[in-house]
Amino acid sequence: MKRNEIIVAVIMIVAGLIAPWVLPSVWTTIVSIFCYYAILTIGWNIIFGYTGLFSYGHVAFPAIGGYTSALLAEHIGLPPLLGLLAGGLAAGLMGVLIGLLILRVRGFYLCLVTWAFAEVVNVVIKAEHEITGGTGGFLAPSYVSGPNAELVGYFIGLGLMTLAFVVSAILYHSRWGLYLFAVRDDIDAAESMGVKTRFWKVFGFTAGCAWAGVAGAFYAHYFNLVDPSIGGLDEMGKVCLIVIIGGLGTVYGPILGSFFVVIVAELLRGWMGGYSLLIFATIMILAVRFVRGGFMEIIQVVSPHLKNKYLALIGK
Amino acid sequence: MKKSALFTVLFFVLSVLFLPGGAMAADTIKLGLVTPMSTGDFRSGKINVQTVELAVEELNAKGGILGKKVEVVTADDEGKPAAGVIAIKRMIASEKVSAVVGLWHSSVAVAQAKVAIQSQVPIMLHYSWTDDLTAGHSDYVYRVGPFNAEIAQLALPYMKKNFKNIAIMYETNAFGTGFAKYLEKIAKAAGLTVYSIGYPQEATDLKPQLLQLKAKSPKPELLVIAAVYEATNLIPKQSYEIGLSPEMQILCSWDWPTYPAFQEILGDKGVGVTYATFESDKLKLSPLGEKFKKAYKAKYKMDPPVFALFLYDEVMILAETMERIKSSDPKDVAAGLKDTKFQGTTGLITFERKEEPGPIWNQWTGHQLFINKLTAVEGKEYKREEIYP
Amino acid sequence: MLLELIIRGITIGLVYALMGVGLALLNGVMRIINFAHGEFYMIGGYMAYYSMAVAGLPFYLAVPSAIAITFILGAVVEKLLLSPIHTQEIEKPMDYALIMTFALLLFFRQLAIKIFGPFRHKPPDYIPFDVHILGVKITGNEMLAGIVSLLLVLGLALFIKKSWRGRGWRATTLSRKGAKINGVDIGKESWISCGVACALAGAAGALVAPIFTLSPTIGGSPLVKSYEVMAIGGLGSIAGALVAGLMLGVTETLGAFYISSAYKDAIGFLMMAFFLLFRPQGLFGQK
Amino acid sequence: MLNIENLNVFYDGLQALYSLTLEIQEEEFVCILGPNGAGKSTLLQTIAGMLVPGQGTITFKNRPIHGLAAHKVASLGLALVPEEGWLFGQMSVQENLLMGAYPKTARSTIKRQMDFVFDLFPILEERKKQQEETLSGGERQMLAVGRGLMSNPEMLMLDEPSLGLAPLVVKDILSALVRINQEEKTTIVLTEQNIFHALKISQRGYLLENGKIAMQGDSKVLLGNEHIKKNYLGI
Repeated sequence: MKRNEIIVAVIMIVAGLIAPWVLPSVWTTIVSIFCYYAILTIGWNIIFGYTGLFSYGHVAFPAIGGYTSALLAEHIGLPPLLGLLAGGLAAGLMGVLIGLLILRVRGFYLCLVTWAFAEVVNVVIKAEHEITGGTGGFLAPSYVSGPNAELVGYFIGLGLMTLAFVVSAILYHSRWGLYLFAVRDDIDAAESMGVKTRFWKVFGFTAGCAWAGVAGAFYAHYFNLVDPSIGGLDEMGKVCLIVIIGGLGTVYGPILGSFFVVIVAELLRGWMGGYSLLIFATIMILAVRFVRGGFMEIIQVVSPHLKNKYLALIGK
Repeated sequence: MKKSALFTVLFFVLSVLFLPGGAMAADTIKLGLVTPMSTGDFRSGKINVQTVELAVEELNAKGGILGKKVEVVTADDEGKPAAGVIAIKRMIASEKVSAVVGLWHSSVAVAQAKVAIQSQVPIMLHYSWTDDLTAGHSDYVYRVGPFNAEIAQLALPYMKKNFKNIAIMYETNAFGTGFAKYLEKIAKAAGLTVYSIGYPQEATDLKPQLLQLKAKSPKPELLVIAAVYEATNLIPKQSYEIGLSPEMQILCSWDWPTYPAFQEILGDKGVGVTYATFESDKLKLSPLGEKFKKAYKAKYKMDPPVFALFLYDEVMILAETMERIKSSDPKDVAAGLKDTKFQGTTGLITFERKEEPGPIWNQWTGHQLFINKLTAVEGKEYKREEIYP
Repeated sequence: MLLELIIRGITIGLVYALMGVGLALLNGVMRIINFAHGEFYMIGGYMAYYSMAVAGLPFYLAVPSAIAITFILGAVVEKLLLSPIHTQEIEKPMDYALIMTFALLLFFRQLAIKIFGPFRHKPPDYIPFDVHILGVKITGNEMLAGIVSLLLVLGLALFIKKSWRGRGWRATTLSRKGAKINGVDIGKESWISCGVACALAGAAGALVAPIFTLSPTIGGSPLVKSYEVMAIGGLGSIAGALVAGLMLGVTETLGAFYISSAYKDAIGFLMMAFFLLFRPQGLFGQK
Repeated sequence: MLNIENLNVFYDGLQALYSLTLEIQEEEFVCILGPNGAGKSTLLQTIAGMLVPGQGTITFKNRPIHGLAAHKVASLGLALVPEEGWLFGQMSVQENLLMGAYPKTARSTIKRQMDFVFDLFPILEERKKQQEETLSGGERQMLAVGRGLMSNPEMLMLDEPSLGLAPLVVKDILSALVRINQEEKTTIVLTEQNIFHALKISQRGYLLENGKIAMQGDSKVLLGNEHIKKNYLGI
């Protein structure tokens, strides 16, 4: 992990700790949504950005994690904090299964298989409405009861998001990360150099899915609700959007993208009205067409100029 | 490059931190209105907004509540549970409202109620039918409107009189499932044959389910549809297309056949469809009800639907309660609502509580149900006839 | 009942096939998958609706005009947004196309919500009487949709098989370089074939508009079905798409009736996943 | 007929051809020789428009064609028979041949060209309805040559047509090339590793080494050249 990333993580924690006392309390909700998307997309970034597997079924895993945790809480009274772990585990296990299955396929076959999986999960959730509550969703308990539930949930989200960020940053700079990149960039070359590509594919996929499961469980207990819409096509669109405009395969991408799609969208709520998704879809089209590196690339292009200006300003 | 990214993140974090804080407590009483406004059943949502605005105008004309001006804060729940939860959280946490009204779709309301209970802010439900809402016996949930078990009870005599075999198709959410389960139970107890089939609310091809009904023996004579979303119009249409109707009569569990989309989609095949409603010329309005109806018609150029009456009652009950207990604190209001005795638009409203587990808890139960039939097409509208009671 | 189910399965299967061939064509010529395919179905439906309800055209003009509009739209989308795939050197053209067409899906859907409104609409019935086939009653709309879908699929198959342009498309599918040195202008054929593929989706949407009615989000289900059809039939195979469409339609209808209507949509996905994993060349494709 | 001047071509970031200049006259049979990786395929593909030259000019019948897209080059009467064939696997032999006549300018002479191809390679007529995938290696190469002929080209470029084929089949194909050159008056450019055969049947030859022309001249002269004898013919 690089020094800058440590600083960013520290800033996120500090800012997050201060925020509830200086911001209107509605912001805890919004930042919690931000945390959910950040964790979820950090997962997808590991799968697609690091490992190069275009999983189109990523949103099935928060659904798996969320329902697992909510159902366990309901039936065996599992505390939500352990539910986070259970959700991550359940999604991770499913990730291993699907990861092994998709070793057989490449390119957009992989995309279609994962998509099929997500839709089947969705169909099962809706069909087994006696267990899952159908389209209306399933209620999940808060982390703690009482008026502080909101704040506790917020801090848990903040902690998980920072943890996910730190883990993904460590992975990025580690030897394991190199193996993942090798699988992504040239799988045949990686194979010939002795990288166990099959293992690393499943590893990357599983790691991403487990984080998605944690995100789902966090969501369920924070909003006290998990419903099939978190596994829908629109959500997958949001995941793509966040990572693409943030910067695919970069450490900061998911955080920047989530910031953009959740927080900036909230700030511009009055201005954008009901058009925010339309505007974001347009941005995504333009980003894919013209700046394929996303927001991170823009920063890279613009920042030397800014830096020079800044240096000139302070007289250096 | 790393450094620049760092700066950017820092910039964003700081920009959030220095956002202007929310408006500090003012000398107004805030009333929250959370209802579908963009998607879901937003047409009803619009009526909800109009009704509350009208009621609050009236209150302010009379000098407000406790001498303070009343302010309505509205939020869109998009007819979706997740968005609904966020909307009500926003309402309670940042707007500090005294109470929330206008909740609409049952499955959304169930999730929203949880938030309200946790935050100890009272909510009042005027047309969310699921039993679960009041079955939790919370001190913060009040309902003036009807509920599934009550509606099933009220409709059962009609079914028993005319049919032997009935089928129920329901959305697999809190509203549909709750209604179907209860109706199935009491209809079976009353000696009817019941087939029930659930389907996800966004389904548009319901022929497989209808074909299953077609193959049943004895054939269902009546199909009860418990749905809110698209399928409300699609089931009757597809039932005709596969030749199941008109032999099998259709009873919609609420009055969506009066909506324009129903006519556009069914055309003259809609003739013969029946629906349950709380709307009727026979419905007796109190003087307050007549007054509201006149004011609504004058302002919005249409008759208020029946749920607008309930919602209007709720706003007035809240005002009356706050005046009575001399407080607008959500906790006090919730406690004060218990003792409501309010001469509402359709009758005297009191909140009943029945100790054994069940939906009657802070619940008004004085509703009347009517069943109408579409008898002919007249231009862009159907002619309707009341067939029950 | 079995007969009724099979006839209904075939009717819907033909529409699935029509959706699937468009995708198969696009995949063949341009080597991309188009996630916005269902949105052209939605747009086609609305265009037919507005042609009839607003412009007052009869259905036999409304459906072709929907087809024409979706053709133009598809061609423009290819020219503006997808052409970098074959004009520029893009590192991962498949990923580019996946993300781009997915962004288009979101874009068209959101735009449709804003333009067409969230109300359900239905154009007037194309054929306002019922027909009986082997004693099974189906609506005139369903019959029309089935027959026209079949004709369009067969027409496309014939075009691909016999015409110069069609042969060029097929050649492009089999060997891009071979097609180039034999004089196929891939840039031009890409926008034409993209237009045709989108027009086929538009045709499907226009044909079933009076059956399933219209809303801005109806594109999802046909998108899913067209992928199932394409994966089962074999990528780029027109004949495969036709057979797979029929197979999917009939299996789904039977499965929904005899197994579980709640799991109807899972049937196609499981079939798709099975084929992708264990027989990726599909029913007819060769390795 | 074909003039190449000062041609530099880069492939995958590496320079493959260095300031290459050559000229081919009408009705000539020219072979371009050289070891593997000398740049023979690159040269032919650049002429055919599949690769864009970094510098230099290519003129065909006094018309500059460098940088012209492949499909446009194809309609000028310049056909390439590529090394890997680039045939259409799931099309029949007949359809593969028809694709050879895809440019609009070539469609009027289909019948004649098809007869000529079947006359050259009778086996293709027998397999007319078979899919390309089912053919043997030799038949495939014949089909590739046949497809190149279908557009009735003025110049036919062949990239190592004998590669990996049995000696008897090689003989058939090379003698077909001679027939094409003599009967149809088609200019032929042939690249070969099999230098002996190539020099035997061609009129003129170029020797490419490391992307540069190392030697050029009359085929008979080249056949007697010491450098060629020593390095390529193993004598």
